[in-house]
Parts: sequence; C-alpha cells; structure tokens
Amino acid sequence: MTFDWMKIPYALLTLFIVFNFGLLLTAFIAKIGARAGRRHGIPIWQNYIDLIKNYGQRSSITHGVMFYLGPVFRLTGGVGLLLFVPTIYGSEMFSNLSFAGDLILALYFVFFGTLGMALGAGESGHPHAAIGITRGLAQVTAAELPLALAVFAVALQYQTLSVTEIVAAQQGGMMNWTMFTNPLAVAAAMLAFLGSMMRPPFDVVLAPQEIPIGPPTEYHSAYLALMQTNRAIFPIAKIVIYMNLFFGGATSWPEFAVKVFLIYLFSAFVGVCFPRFRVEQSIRWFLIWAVPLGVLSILWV
Amino acid sequence: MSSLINGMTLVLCVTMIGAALVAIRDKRLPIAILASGLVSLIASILFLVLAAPDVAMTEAAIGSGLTTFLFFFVLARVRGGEQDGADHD
Amino acid sequence: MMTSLAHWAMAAGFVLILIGFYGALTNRNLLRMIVAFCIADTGVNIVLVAVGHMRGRTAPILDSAVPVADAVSRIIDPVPQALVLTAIVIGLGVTAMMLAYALKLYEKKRTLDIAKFTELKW
Amino acid sequence: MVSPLYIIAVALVAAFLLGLLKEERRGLAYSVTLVTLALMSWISANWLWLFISTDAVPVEIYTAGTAPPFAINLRMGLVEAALTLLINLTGLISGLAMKDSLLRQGRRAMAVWLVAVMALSGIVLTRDMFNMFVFFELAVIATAGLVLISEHIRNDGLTLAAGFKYMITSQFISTFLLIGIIFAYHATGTLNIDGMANTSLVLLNGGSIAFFLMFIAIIAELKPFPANGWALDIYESADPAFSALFSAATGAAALYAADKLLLIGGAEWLPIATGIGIVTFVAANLLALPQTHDRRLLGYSSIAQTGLILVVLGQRDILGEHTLFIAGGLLLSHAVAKAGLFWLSGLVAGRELNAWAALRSHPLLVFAFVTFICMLTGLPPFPGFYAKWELIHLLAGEGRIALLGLILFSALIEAGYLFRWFGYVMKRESPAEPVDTAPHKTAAVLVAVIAAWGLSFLWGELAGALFGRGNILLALPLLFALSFLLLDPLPAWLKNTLAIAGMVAWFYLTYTEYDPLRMIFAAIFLIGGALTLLASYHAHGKRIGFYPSAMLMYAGLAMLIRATSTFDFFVAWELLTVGSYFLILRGKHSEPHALSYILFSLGGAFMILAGFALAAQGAPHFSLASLQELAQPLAPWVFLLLAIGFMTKTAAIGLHIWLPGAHAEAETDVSPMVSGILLKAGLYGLIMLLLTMGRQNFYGVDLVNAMLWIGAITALIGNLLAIFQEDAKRLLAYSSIGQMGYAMFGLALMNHLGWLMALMFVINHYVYKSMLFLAVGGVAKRTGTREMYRMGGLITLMPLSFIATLIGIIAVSGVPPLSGFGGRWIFYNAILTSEARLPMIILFLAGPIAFLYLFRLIYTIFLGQLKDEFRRVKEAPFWIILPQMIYVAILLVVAVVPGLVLRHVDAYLDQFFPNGGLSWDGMIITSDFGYWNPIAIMIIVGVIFMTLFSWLLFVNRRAQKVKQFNIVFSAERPFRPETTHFAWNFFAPYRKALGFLTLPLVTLFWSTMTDFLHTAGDLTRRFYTGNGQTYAYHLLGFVIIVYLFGMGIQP
Repeated sequence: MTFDWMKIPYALLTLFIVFNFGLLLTAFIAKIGARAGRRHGIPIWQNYIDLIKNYGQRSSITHGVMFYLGPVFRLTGGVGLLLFVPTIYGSEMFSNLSFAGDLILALYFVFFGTLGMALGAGESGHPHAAIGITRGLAQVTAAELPLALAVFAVALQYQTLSVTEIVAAQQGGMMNWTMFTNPLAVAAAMLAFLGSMMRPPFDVVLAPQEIPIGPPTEYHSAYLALMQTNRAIFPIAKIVIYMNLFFGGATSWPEFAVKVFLIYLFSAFVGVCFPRFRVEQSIRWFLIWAVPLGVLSILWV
Repeated sequence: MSSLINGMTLVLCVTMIGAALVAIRDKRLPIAILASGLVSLIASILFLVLAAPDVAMTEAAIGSGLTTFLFFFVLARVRGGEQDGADHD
Repeated sequence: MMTSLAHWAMAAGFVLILIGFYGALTNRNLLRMIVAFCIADTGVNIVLVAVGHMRGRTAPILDSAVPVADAVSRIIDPVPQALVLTAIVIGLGVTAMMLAYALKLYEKKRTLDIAKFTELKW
Repeated sequence: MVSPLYIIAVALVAAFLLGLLKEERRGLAYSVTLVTLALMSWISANWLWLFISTDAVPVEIYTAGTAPPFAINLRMGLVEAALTLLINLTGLISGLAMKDSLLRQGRRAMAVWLVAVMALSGIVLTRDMFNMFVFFELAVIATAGLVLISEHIRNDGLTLAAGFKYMITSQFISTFLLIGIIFAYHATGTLNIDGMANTSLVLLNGGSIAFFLMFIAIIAELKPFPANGWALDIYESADPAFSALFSAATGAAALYAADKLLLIGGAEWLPIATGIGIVTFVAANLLALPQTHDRRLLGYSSIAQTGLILVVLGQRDILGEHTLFIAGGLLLSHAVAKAGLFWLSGLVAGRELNAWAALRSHPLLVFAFVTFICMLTGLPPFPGFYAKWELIHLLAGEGRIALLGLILFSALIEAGYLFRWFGYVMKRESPAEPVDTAPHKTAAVLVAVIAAWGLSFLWGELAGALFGRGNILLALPLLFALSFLLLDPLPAWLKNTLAIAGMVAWFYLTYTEYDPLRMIFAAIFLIGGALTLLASYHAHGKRIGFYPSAMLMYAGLAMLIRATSTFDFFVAWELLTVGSYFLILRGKHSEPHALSYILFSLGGAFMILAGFALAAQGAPHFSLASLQELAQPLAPWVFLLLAIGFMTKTAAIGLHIWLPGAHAEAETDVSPMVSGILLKAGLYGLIMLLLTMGRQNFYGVDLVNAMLWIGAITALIGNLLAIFQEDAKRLLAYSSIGQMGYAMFGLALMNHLGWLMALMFVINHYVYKSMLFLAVGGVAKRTGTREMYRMGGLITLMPLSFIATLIGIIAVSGVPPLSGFGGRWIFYNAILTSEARLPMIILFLAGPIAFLYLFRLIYTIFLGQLKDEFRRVKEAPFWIILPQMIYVAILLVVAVVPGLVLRHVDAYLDQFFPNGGLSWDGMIITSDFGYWNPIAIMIIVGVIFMTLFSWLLFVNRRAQKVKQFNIVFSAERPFRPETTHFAWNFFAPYRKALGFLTLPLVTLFWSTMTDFLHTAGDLTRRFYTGNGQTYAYHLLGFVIIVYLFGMGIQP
C-alpha cells in the first residue's frame, strides 16, 4: 500500500473548515439559548476572542506531566475523531484519513480524549476536577449505551462497519435515511446524543456556575485554549458521525452545514427546555428511556 | 424320664428368668449381684441337662463363683456409689 | 432336629439376652449395667449350648462308652461347647475389665452414674 | 518362608516373656517389644515381597494339621501380607512414637500392646469365624486394657470413660457375633468362612438372620454412623500413637473382616454395605465440619474414610477385579495419612486446631502435614487419587450416579475441613508452646511421609500395569517441581534462576508439539510464567515453600496443554489447582480466601471428574478428542459438568466469589501468576470443550447459548463490582472476572471472530493484568496499604509504575491505539454474525463501565493529592518494575503489529470455523464488515498528538511546576491532602443508580449453603451426648434399621 500524501493537506483543510464552523456554530447556538432565556447572549465572534485571549495569556503554570498532557490528549481525541470519519460523502478530498479504520475506531476513539482529559484534570489535585470526572464517567457509561446499541443496529441493518458504505446505502432520497428505515435506532441514538453534548439536562459534569467546577477547574491560558479548540471541533466531529449514520451523510459542505446545525440545535432545544439532572437521575433516565429503544432497534433489525 | 427332665428344665428356665429380672430390677445392688450369680448357677444346671458337663463346670466356677466374687470385691470399694443413677434426677 | 428341651433352653437364653440388654439400657449405675451384661452373656452361652445340643446323644467325651469309631454319630457336636468354654473365659475377662473400669471411674469421679461421664461428646 | 503363624506366636511369646521380666528393666522390655514388632513386620514384609515378586498363590496354614472344618486355618495372600505389614508396622512405629508413655507404664502395657497388634493381624489372617471372634475380643480387651493402664499418665478420667463406652458397645457386638456364629454354624456345619460362603449360608433356612447378626457385628466394628460415638471418644482422648493404631490398623483389620463377611453374604448384601458406607462417609464428614478438637476431627475423618472403603467393598459387583486396587489405594492412603496425622498430633501441644500453627516453624513438619491432607483428599500423585479416578469411572460407567454424586460431595466437605485446618497451620497465631521434636516422635511422622510418597509411586506403577496410565510421579514437570522441595534451603534468587531456566527449557523442548492454539497457552504458561518470575527476584532470603508451590502450579499448567487423555488432563488440573492454592495461601491475610479458592476449585474439579467419568462410560482409556463422539443423551450432561468445572476456574458469575479475595490477598508477584496466567487454564479447558463437543442441547436449552449469557452477565457484574472497590488489588481482581466474562462470551459465540477475540483476550489479559498487578503490588509494597484512597499523587515518586499503569489502563479499556482496541474491534465484528443479541446488549453496558474503575485506579493512586506519610516513598523495586517495562514493550508491539500472533491463530481457526476469518492485506486487517489499520492509527494519533504537544510546548514554554497546594478550593488554599484528595467512595452517584446490581446475592447464597452445612453438622452431632448408654441405643437403632433394610431387599 502506498500512502497518498495529498491526504494530509486535504485533511488539514477539513480541519480548518470544521474548526471555524464549530467556533461560529457553538456561539450561534449559545446565542439561541440566551435568546430563549430572554437574554442578549454573546456576540457571534466571542469564541475567537476567548481563544486568542487564552492563547495569549502569560501566566502559565503546570501541576505536572499529566496535567500538561491532558489538553493535548483531549484535542488529539477531537481532531482524530474528525479525521477518522469521512466528512463529505463521495468526496475523495474530504474522506480524510478514514482508511485507518471503520466505525468502531471512531466510537472508541471518542474515549481517547476523555481519558486523557480525565488524567490531566486529575493531576491538578483539585477535588472539583475529580468530582467532575466521576460524574462525567458515570454518566457516559449510561449515555453511550443507547448509542452503541443504535450503532450496532445500523451496522446490522447495512451489514457493514464502514462509515462510507453506511452512507452509501442511504443515498437516493430522504426515505433511504436510517432515520426512516430504522427510526427506533435513531431515536435511541438521539437521546444518547443529548447525554454526550454536555448541555442541560446532562451538564452536571461541567456544572457551569459562578465558581467553575468540573474537569477543567484548574485549567487556564493555553491549556484552556486547547480545550476550547476541542470544544469547537469535537461536537462537530461527533455530529458528523450521527449525520453519516442516521441522516444520510452530506454530499456537499452546505448540506453538511445545515444538517450539523439542525442536529446540534436538537440538543440546544432540549437544553433550554429542561432543568439539570443529577448523575444518578440521568443514569436512570438513560436506562429507562433510551436503552429500551436501542434494544428494540436491535431486535427489530 | 424325658417328661421329668422336660418339666425340670421348664422350672429351671422360669426360675432363671425370674432371677434375671430380680438382678436387673432390684434396688439393692448386693441382691442384684447374688441374683445374677443365681442365674449363672441355674444356667450351669441347664448345661448339665443339655449334656455339656464341662461347660456346666466352667460356668459354675467362673460365671457364678468368680464373677460374683469379683462383683463383691469391687462393691466393697465403691461404698456410696451403689445407688448412683438409680433415680432419674 | 433339636429337642423341645433345647428349644426351651434356647428360648430362655434369648429371654436372658433380652433381659440383659434391657437392664443394660435402663440402669444407669455402672455396676448394674455390668450385672445386666453378665446375664446377657449367660443367655448367649445357653443359646450356644442349646444350638449344639442334639437329641439322644451323649456328652462329647470319648471314653469307653463311646468308641472312637462311632464318635461322629453318637456324641453331641463338640464344637459349640468348645466355643462356649472360650466364650465364658472371654466373658470373664470382659466382665473383670469392666469392673476394673467401674472401680477406676468411681475413684476418679466418686460416682457410678453413667450419665455423669459425658465430658467427651459431640 | 517363615510361617505367618509366627506373627501371632512371636507376639504371644514376647508378651509372655515381658511378664517374666522385672518391672525395673523397662528399657529391656521396651527393646523386646520393638524387636518383636519389627520381627512381625519383617515376616509380613517377606510374604508381601513374595507375592509381589512372584505369582505365588495364597498359602493356607492349618493350625492343627488338618483342613477345615476340623481345625482353624489361616490364609496368607497378597492382601493379608499387605494388611498385616500395615498393622505390624503401624504397631511398631506407634510403639516408637509412644516410647515415653510405654516406658512409664511398664511391661504390662507393652505386653498388651503386642497382644493388640497380634490380635489385629489375627483378624486379617484367620479364615475361621469363631477365631475371628476371639481375635476381635482380644483386640477389645487389649484396647481397653491399654486405656486402663495408660490412665495414670493423663489422669483426667476422660480416657477411662471412653474406654468404658467402648466396652459397653463391644458387649453388644460380641453378643450379636456369637449368636450369629452359632446359628451360621448350625446351618452350615462349619465355622470356616470359605465353607460358609460355599454353602451359601444366606440361602439356608435361618441362614440370612445368622449372617445378618455376624455382618452387623463386624460392621459395627467399623464405627458406622450413627453407632460410633464411643469410637470418637476414644479418638479424642487416647494417646495419639494409640489412636494411630486404632485408626489405621484396627480400621484395616475390621474392613478386611467385613470383606470376608461379604464373601459369605453374597451379592444381596453388597447394597447394604454400600448404603452403610455412604451414609457414614457423608455423615461423618458433615459432623467433622464444626469440630475444633484436632483428634476428634481426625476421628471423624477416620470414620468417614472407613465408610468410603466400605462403599468400595459394597460396589465390588461392578468394580470386579479392580476392587483391590481401589480399596487398597483408599485404605493405604487413609491408613498412612491418618496414622501420620495422629503421630503429628503427638508433637503439638494444644488440642485446638489453631494450636497446630506451631508446626509452621518446622518446614519439614508442614510438608508432612501437607502430604497427609493431600493424600486424604485424594489429590495426585497419591494412591487415593488413582483409586478415586477408577472408582468414579466405574460408577459412572454403570450409571450409579447418585452414589457418585454423594461420594464427591462428601469428599468436598472433607477437603473443606482439612484445608481449612491447613490454613490455620499456615496463618493462625503460633501458640506459645513449641512443637515437641523428640526424635522418636518426629521419626514416626517422617516414616509416614516416606511411606506416603513410596505408595504413590507404587500405585502409579500399578495403575500403569493395570490400566496403562502413566505414573504421575514420573512426569518431568512434576519431578522438576518436586525437586524444589529439596532445593528449598537454597537462596531465593538461585531457585528463581533455576525455575526460570527450567520453564524456558521445557518450552524449548516441547515447542514443536504445539499447534498455534496451544502455542498461545504454552507461551503464556511457560514464557509468560518465566517473565512473571522475574519479579520474584525482589524477594530476599530463602522464601521457603514458594518455589515448590509455584512450580507445582506451572507443572500442572505445562502438563495441561500436553494432555491428550482425560486422565492426564485431570491430573494436570489437580496439580495446578493445588499448587496455586499453596501460592495463594502465602498471602498475609489470605487464609479464608485461599480456602474458598480451593473449595471452589476442587468442587469444579469434581465436576470435571464426573464429566470425564460419564463420558468414558467405563472405558479404561479415554482421549480428549473422543469427547466429540459422544451422543445424546449423555453428551449434554458431560458438557454441562465440564463447562461448570471450567467456569469455576474462570470465575464465571455465581462461581466467582473466591476470586477477589484470592487474587487480592496474594503476594505481589503471586497475583499476576494466579490472575494473568492461571485463569487461562479455565479458558483452555473451555476451548478444549467447545472444540470437541460444540453445541449441546440440554432439555431444549442450547448450552453454548447459556454460556453466552453467563459470559455477558459475568462481564457486567465483574466490571460493576470493580468500580466500587477501595482496595486496588480487589479492583483488579473483579476486573479479571469481567475480562474472563468477555473471553467466555467470545468463545460461546462459536464463530471465527469470537474465538479470535477470546484468544486475543487471553493474550492481552495476561499482559496487562500481570502488569497492573505488578504495578499496584509495587505501590502497595512501598506504601504499605492497598486502600487507594490512602494513596494519591504518587506519579512523581513512582513514575515508572505510573507509566505501566497508564499503558495498562489504556490497553484494558480498548481505547485506540493500544492493543485492547483490537479486541474490541474483533468483538464487534464477531457479534455482527451472531444471533444472540440480548446478551450482547449486556456486554455493551459492561464496556464503558471499565473506564470507571480504570480511571479510579490510576487517579486515586497516582494523581490527586500526595499524602504526608508518603512523601519519601521510592519507586518500586527494580525487579518488580522490570517485567512491567517488558510488558509495556510487548503491549506496544502487539498494538502496532497484532498480526504477529493473531495471523497464525486466525489461519489455524479456519479449520474449525472456515467462514468469517480476517484477511491480512499488508497493514490492513479486513473482516467481512469492516477494516482496521493498526499502524496507520498509531502514526496518525502519534502525529496529531506530537503536533499539538509541540504547539502547547511552544505557547506554554514558560510553564513552571507549582507546589502541591497551588489550587483554590472553597476560596481557601487547602493544606490537608487527606481532605482534598477526592477518592473514597469515588463513584457514589453510580452506586445510587445501579448499586442494586451489586447486592452480594451470590455470596449470600454460598454463605447460606456453608452455614447450612455447618449448622446441620452442629445440630446432628448433638445426639452424641457422651452417655455410653445413649451410644448403645444408637447401636441398637442402627442394627434395627439395617435389619429392616436388609430384610426388605432379600427375595
């Protein structure tokens, strides 16, 4: 096998597009959320300002090696996830580095950043960080389950684990989308999606409030900037997977933008409507509402 | 002759059983021991009737004689213990 | 074929055995138990002899009255009687041993009640 | 040849001569006694040699010069020679052991001793019923006399009371016997045993009652349950050397007498003997459970063993010509071990089982103790093992399953109290009184040890001659392991080197024999084992007992993969079980856990034994490969038994409760051995089973499907329990349970990729679990605790341990790019073709839970706040770190080129599952559904990571390390790490949500079971009131019950 070196600049291009799209999209969504709460909200370019500020901050300390590496792990996880999945269907240019592995790789690579982040936050020695991690990990075990079930149902349905092939199978009209061919799986996955977006009612992990708690408690300056970068890329990467699996993928960037926005909006919509769950509540919620859907979807295939 | 012997045997047997009952039921230990000796003695007569003279001799000497002697020998050394276990307390 | 004589003796022997057993099981006094066993022993001996007894034969002693040649058919089977002799001697040994035990046990605990010697159990 | 009559004559003459000696010449009298006993033994030995070396026929000795029925005759044959030798030797050695006591009691006691031994020999030799009665009475009188004479030594009256109870019972017995004899004589006209047998006594008028009376009298001498209270009191109170004779010799003689009686009784009485035997075996073992008095416990065990041998005698209709081999093996095992234990009890001052902890300071005596209990339990290579194997096989062949089950159940209880006792010896506080190491007493014990091993060899040879089995003691790995017993005085590092060299050499010698599947296991067992042993270099001193145990386990493992017949397989299985038990027991607080380990393991082993026996259907030789030829209705049962047996070892849910304690409490370098390596033996067994038997349908249940469910639930519960552990090693142990569940699930998928996944788990689990156990063990060694919340912040102090743990948890969790991901990827591909979707869902739930405990492991130990008391902690010792670093290297290599190993296995699996394999196209691994390129993943992740890392280094170039408390917490700088380290009850919300799944139902079930057995034993034993009269009632009750049963089955 010979490696096509052109894949690298193409991948970087994808990364660049998604990064900017992510920055704008998250700000936009935040603004929608604020408006729903009758507040003015942040300007659309706020994320850029934050990033530049943080990258430029001078006070930089470290609590140790893992603390230092935590954000690197985190961002590697985000970037890797994005690049292991083809972004635009049918485009050689934006199929990224998906030759390295299939759907399973993407699903498991999600944890790469989570784990690294958890380790880094752990070394900061701040109990709030540790508490945030236990909450996050505890919640993710339940939240990932319906997704895993849904993914598996889809894989069974299309008899493949290759993302490209799954998207290919959904071409030719909306009615071919998994959303319509396997609605149960999609429903389960979308509930799981809520859990993974760190938005209400499942945002107890970060628990945004006056005193910051959660894994990033001790992070600041460039560390925080790295994590903010990830916050722009990672959700988009995840949504790309959803889009590819359930919503027919995207054949062009505009289609991509619309679909990603709508999927994102779904979590924002739920977020502004519901209050926050405690961890054990959210675990029960996933097990009671989302998991049965996933189970049904698998049995139904 | 045969009926006489039979009758005598019967009497012997009945007496022997009676003695045996006395031996296990009588409250007084010396009486019990003596009764037991009597059982042996009658048994030895029975042996004679049953044409076993040598057994009869041995039984008379050992069963009723020596054993009874041994009992009294021991009895003399356990004064105070004769009535132990008599009442079901 | 046994005589009725032997039958009675045997019956009496079994009754003695039962009386002996009964006595041994109901009397808690060691000496009384030993007495009871003696009676049972006697009963066993009587049964033994009675079983060996056969009608119309003489004692198993070879003398002028019983020529050696006829011995097998004329005398009573000597084997049971030999057994009884052995049994009587063994019985004496056992009785003596039990009496010795009773004596020692009495010296040790000043009682002859079997129910008092239950330190070893379970 | 010296006439066997001299055995009796010599004893009588000597006893008479002793009476003539002056009371003061005790030394001389003692010498005369010993010489006489030696002479008696020599005569027996001579005869034994004659019968072994030539095909001589048994010799009849006519006492009065005429043949029976006119005179008494004795017989000397192989059995008689062996038994009289056993009796006389026991007499001799017991005489030696009770030297002090005999010298103090004087010549009378010695004379009585001689008479007792003589009488027992007489019981064995005589062929005359009345003569047997006389010998029995002699034995009774001699026994009672000995007790009476020895009274002044103990002077507590207990022995006396026991002796009197014995006399009461024997009065009843002798009455029955005499009446029985006279009527039998009346019916047959002979007193000769063979004569009675020839005239078919039981068929004559009144003959069956006569026989019954004789039979019940002899049986009563065997101390059957429940008519045995008197015997227990004797065992408890008598001099141990006497008890040795009472147990070994009296038991042997009475058993042989029963055997002769059964000759007369014919086939109708065999079931009665069996019934009495099995009831006694089960009840005595049950009653032994609550015992705390050592000698009484041994008494119960003696009674139980006698019951078992009676079962064998009662089963002679199906055992046929093998009865001798089986009964002999059991009897000799029992006699030697029990005599040895009684002699050993003479060395120990206290009478509580705990007091035996005093033995611990004498390795030789501990070895003796181990030898005896293993011999009693019937473990290889002892004769009882061969006997048990044949017995169970023949029973299964004839379909006597209930009996088989009862025997195994009771044997398990017996193993339970014996190994519990061994645990006391090794772990309980040593009492103040030291062990009495008088040479003559120790010598007695050592003679028994030598006899034990000698008999083992002999029985191995016999098994070879009779059944064509190999002599276990000649197996090279076992010999190698046993040789470490002799090497034990050497320093540990030298033994370690030898052990490693031996294992590698064995691998080198045998590696050509393994197919790729076995090669994986061979590599893990041998090379992996050697690698783990590197960690053992850290130990100083001699480490007595470690190497024999460890090498025994490895020997078992090495033999397991080479086994082709069920016999070899089972031998290896038992060896590795016992070896690992000793290893586990070495841990500081591992006593209860080691016990539950050995009990579950032996229970599982018995299942396997029963399965093999059922499968063989009486065939003397059964190869593992023949399992696939089994058909309904047998096959599912065999499958079920074997599967449960193997799942015990892999700690499947329900059978898992032994694992956490056993693995957690083991020593630092033992945990990886028993977790990383030993667990694979169970998987190997399952693989062997599934390869040969495949799917089995059991009353409509697909057993493989059931296994799938069990695997999934095991994975879930194992993982779930792991997250709530505070103890790091327990956490890892529960994680192992979960991992084994995954592997089982993979196997039960019964497709190509499922198996590949299972094998990948086999390899991976070995590597990362060994590594993690070593890392955690090293930390625990330095910090002195395994409680994770006490640690924290150790990353800077123990960086290498941290790296190993980090790599380990990434690998376990299956996060790319490390090798765990390969397992997950294969897993997903495997289940795509499977129909079993529901258990799969459980497995999905189990997957992410692993993150919880893994993060907890690394965070609470290495991250967070460093505690004051650990500020000076150093990195773990070099030898513990070294293997970890090797494992890290292995993990990285396997991550990049998994094909190195998997390719061969994948190709190999094609012959079993031709479809659905992987294709290995250059760097890319492709399945029917997806693809995976490990090298590309590694490079991509590496490049992204390094780029971002450089970027951060660039922007944060002035970052400086701050002090530990440079954080703001509740508007304060914290100053106490204890309150700041968030670690205890780490996943409290999770417990709130899913804690109900972790209710210890299984533990509750098993503890209720054991409590029930204990309580049953405890309540039952209350009816041994200690009252001699009550015992007499028991006897009569027993007689009546047996009579009713006996007459009930007569035609």
